[in-house]
Amino acid sequence: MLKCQIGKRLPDFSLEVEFELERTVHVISGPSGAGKTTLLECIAGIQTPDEGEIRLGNKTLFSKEQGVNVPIHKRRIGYVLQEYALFPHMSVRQNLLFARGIWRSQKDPGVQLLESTAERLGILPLLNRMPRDLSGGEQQRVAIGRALLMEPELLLLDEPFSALDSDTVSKVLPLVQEVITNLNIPTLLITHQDEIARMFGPAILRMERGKLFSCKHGGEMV
Amino acid sequence: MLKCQIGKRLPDFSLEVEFELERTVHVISGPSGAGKTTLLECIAGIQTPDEGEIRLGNKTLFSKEQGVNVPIHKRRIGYVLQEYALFPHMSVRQNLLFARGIWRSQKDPGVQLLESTAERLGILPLLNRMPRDLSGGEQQRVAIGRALLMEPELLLLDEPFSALDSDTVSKVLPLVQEVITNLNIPTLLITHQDEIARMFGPAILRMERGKLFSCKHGGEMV
Amino acid sequence: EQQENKKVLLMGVASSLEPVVKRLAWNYEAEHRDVKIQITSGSSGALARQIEQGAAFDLFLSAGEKEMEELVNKNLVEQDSITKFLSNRLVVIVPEGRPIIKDLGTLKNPEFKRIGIGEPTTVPAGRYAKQALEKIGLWADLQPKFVFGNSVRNVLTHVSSENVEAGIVYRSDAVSDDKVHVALEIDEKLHDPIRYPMAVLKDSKHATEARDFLKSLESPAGKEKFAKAAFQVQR
Amino acid sequence: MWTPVWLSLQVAGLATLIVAVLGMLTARWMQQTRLPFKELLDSLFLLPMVLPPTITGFLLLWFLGKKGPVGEMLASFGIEIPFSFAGAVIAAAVVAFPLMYQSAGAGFAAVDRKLELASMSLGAGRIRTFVQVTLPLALPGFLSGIVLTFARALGEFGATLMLAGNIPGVTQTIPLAVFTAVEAGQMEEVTWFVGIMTVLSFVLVFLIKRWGRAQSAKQGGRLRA
Amino acid sequence: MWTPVWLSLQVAGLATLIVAVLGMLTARWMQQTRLPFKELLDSLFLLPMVLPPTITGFLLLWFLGKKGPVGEMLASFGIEIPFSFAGAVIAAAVVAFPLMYQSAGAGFAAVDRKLELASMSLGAGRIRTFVQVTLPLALPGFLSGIVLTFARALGEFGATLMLAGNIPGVTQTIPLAVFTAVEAGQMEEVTWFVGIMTVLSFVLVFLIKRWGRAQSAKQGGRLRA
Ligand SMILES: Nc1ncnc2c1ncn2[C@@H]1O[C@H](COP(=O)(O)OP(=O)(O)OP(=O)(O)O)[C@@H](O)[C@H]1O
Ligand SMILES: Nc1ncnc2c1ncn2[C@@H]1O[C@H](COP(=O)(O)OP(=O)(O)OP(=O)(O)O)[C@@H](O)[C@H]1O
Ligand code: MOO
Ligand SMILES: [Mg+2]
Ligand SMILES: [Mg+2]
Repeated sequence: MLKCQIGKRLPDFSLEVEFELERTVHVISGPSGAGKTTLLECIAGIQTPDEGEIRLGNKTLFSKEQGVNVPIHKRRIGYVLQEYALFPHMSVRQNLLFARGIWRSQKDPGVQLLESTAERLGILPLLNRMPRDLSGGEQQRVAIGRALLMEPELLLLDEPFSALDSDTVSKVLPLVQEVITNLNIPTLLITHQDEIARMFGPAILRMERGKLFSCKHGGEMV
Repeated sequence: MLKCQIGKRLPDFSLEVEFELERTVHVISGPSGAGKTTLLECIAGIQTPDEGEIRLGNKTLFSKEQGVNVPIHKRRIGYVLQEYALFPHMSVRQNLLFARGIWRSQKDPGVQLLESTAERLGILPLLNRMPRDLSGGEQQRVAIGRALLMEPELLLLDEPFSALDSDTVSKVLPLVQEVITNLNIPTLLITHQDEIARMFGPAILRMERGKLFSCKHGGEMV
Repeated sequence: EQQENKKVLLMGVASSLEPVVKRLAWNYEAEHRDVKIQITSGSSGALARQIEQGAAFDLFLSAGEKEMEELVNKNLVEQDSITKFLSNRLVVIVPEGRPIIKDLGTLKNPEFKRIGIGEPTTVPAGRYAKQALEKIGLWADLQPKFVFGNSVRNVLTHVSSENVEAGIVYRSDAVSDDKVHVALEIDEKLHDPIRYPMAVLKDSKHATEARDFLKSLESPAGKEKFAKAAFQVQR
Repeated sequence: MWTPVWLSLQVAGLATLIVAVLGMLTARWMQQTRLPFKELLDSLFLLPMVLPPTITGFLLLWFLGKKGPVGEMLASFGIEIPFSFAGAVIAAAVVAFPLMYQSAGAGFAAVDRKLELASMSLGAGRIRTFVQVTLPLALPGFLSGIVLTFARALGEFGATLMLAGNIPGVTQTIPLAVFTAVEAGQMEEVTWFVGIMTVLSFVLVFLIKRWGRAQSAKQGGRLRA
Repeated sequence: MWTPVWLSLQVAGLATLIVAVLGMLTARWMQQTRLPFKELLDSLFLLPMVLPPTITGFLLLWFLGKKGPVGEMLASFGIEIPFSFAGAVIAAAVVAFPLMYQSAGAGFAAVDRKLELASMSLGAGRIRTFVQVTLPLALPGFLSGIVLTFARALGEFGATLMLAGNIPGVTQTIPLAVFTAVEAGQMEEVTWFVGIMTVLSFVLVFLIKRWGRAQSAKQGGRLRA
């Protein structure tokens, strides 16, 4: 589904990856500063690779050779940023609603979906709060909800559970997995928490100084 | 060393805690939105409790009754905020230097300490970068370094390893523990990662809806 | 260089007098090395107001008797220094190349879209124009066309830049600018006589020099210059 | 008596309307374009801010006057700007433009780029992102720009005097009316103008401040204690 | 010929100096104080921005004039403000003050409170926090305030005319000199002023912009691509 072969210069090393993903969740881990966030930003269209190609399904998102660079909003990629990026001038409800497209009314079936999603993320009582009045973990859950509600064709999650305790994770995770399987969304997930990585399958991708390796849990390369 | 008995109204519940800590590390965990950050902010002086008393050693930091409220900068508390709060207009070096007091020169012995600290945190090559050009985990390590370098009388760490992979944690953690033991600093650490909690001892404090409970690892209350 | 020990004479000069007085002042400075003359020009009304409020002028050369009288009443003027040896005529001017007109009524014609006159409350030339137009019953008809200048020279500029089609100024002004010419001389009987009272002010710190300068204006050489500039001089 | 007040409000209102839209669009365009002489153009837009208004007024008069490069053309269509109501509006607008341009620019620059990118990655196109994310976040800059513009337009004197003259009922705004009345020593009239304008301005400023505070309070803040 | 230019720079420079310091201090004080009539005071400080400068000038003249409440007192010390150089500086300063006050206020408000608290928790007292954290972060607001102030002071016309009059060499700044020259139709003089001021202003704006950009580039940014 996702095919990615890109290069990008970073201050200390170069990001150089080449991989192909089928419709499943793939976990990326690796040391701090390895280039994980940079990779997701390239796929989302927030950064531009120096060379290579990115294809999602039969759409070319980026191609240096063909001069293609699909604008961010046409990529339909749900992206939970490492720093959440909630809209500070919108309530939690408006942040979530934003993902449902333009000028959605209360009658939109999405509204019901919104409430059930909020319910399962444990943020239903916070719908009318502003983002700055939330705790760290609460903000993170709103960011997850927002990405899920847009029903994306690809999901990019950058340490989406880093601010959550294990109890909360065990409530939020099933929802994420459910959306992924129900909608068949290929997913890239950055995490450094082994328990979480394990829940998404046997193999992980490991990034080190801009290079991606396939490996089993425990760290030995495949 | 730290004695804390405070109350503060939050939107959905009240923070009500009473505890006394001896010179050791105490880990606080608990669900998202339980009031952990609020507690640390009250101790640091960033938020003001509605009632109660906070004492550190033989200094009263806050007392509703006696009308005492020591200003933040006189509390000598090293605080790693959940959102880092690095100074965006200063380089990494300047951020770290800031913790060493006013107008420090290159001859200050602290400068050497600064470089060795940065070395051990793996941020030595980043000293001349600006905070916004760092990855998430790199920013977090700068924030840790900054709090350690001020040689505080109390250390408050709000999920200080949340953005770090386990390899990096295993490099950073010994440094933190070393500073704590060498300088005898009482420490409060918020984390939801069990492995980390375990490394700091057998017991943890658990916070739920504003109340603090003592408990063993695994969750059963003591 | 030696400005320190020079006596500075500050004078408020009605704008219509300014070009000639400026030249005479240069001459005077050339002959009196210890005197420096600074000229503030504007409408006589505005100058009178500044003097009332305490501006430190040594001399006031007014284009209207009313303005001088106001200052006399407030006891700001050395009364014995007042001299009135100049007068002027009121004229209608048009940009160069435009036809002359036969009477003031012609100004009602649509080709005169805008007419410049002095602001009657502060500019004596405007006051005289208003008196004349009121006397022959044209004021109300022409009012929508008026663009009020802040001094009579301002009116002249409006006409010479062709941003208005006609203006009412003094003959001396009309003569000084070759982008305009006189289209009509206004009958003197229609307005108060145009006289220029000049005087030394009470607050002057250099009254002797000020009086001396006034005398030089009134000297034959001075009068000659004024006459050349189309003022009427009482010999 | 009320004529200059009413006229002033009309002139300042119209000028603000024009400048608010133009200033915003220009600022946005300048933020995104990659022209070769961008910095020069930027300085040009800011010029009327530093140039004394009497000079701006003179340049406008020369430009739009009957013999000026643009004025001659306009005159052939029967449009005459100098000494007209339009002239007063143009003078006020030109003098106030840089304030809006600069404030709007600062407003746009203050918007966290990450939020705009987040918006786009949620499927919002350029326009929707602009309207729902950029614009509201840049609002403080806009509002202060609009206030500055209106204030500047309301008080415009030098350029108006030059370009539009001092014609009661047509171009004689309050600053000009006060100038004339003070010069003529008509003190009751001056007192009246000063009184009404002081009250009006005070109320205006007060309301704007109130509203601005209400706006910014909405975004809340963890540390409001 | 150069006198008005030189005078203008002196007046505007002095006024900017005074206003920059006063405006900054006042804005900070207002941000932190908890006065009962704070909003009214705030509106008062902003008043000269909305008030037509001719009115401001008239009020100043009345206030500082020989028979005014303050002027009388000053006169007894032999100090006379109206129609003096000091008067020109005061007129420019009063008219420009709200711009600095507002910009500095916006600058302070834009500083993330969390960073100030972080600074204090690192042991930096109020003053060190202010100098090393608040001030540099509020810098963009200050700079634009100083630019606005200088620009406004340089172009001040209405209030100067009222309070300081139009006296060559003493209070006749460029805006007044241009006004006088235009009214008198002295076109060579006008052309000269317009030329020199246009060049001067342009260079000024250009340099300021350059410097501002260099400043803001320093903070870098992850998304600069
Ligand atoms: N704007 C920038 N300017 C300079 N260097 C940058 C910039 N953005 C990222 N980098 C560097 O690129 C490298 C990769 O950064 P990236 O954010 O992709 O790391 P990461 O793998 O997500 O790390 P973490 O786990 O800490 O979030 C890091 O060394 C970082 O310092
Ligand atoms: N400024 C505020 N306004 C309203 N509610 C607030 C504000 N700050 C915090 N809260 C609420 O107070 C509660 C406690 O917040 P706090 O940040 O202390 O939680 P936390 O335990 O640190 O959670 P997390 O693990 O998610 O960071 C939360 O329910 C939060 O929504
Ligand atoms: O005082 Mo004048 O000379 O009529 O402008
Ligand atoms: Mg990252
Ligand atoms: Mg928290």
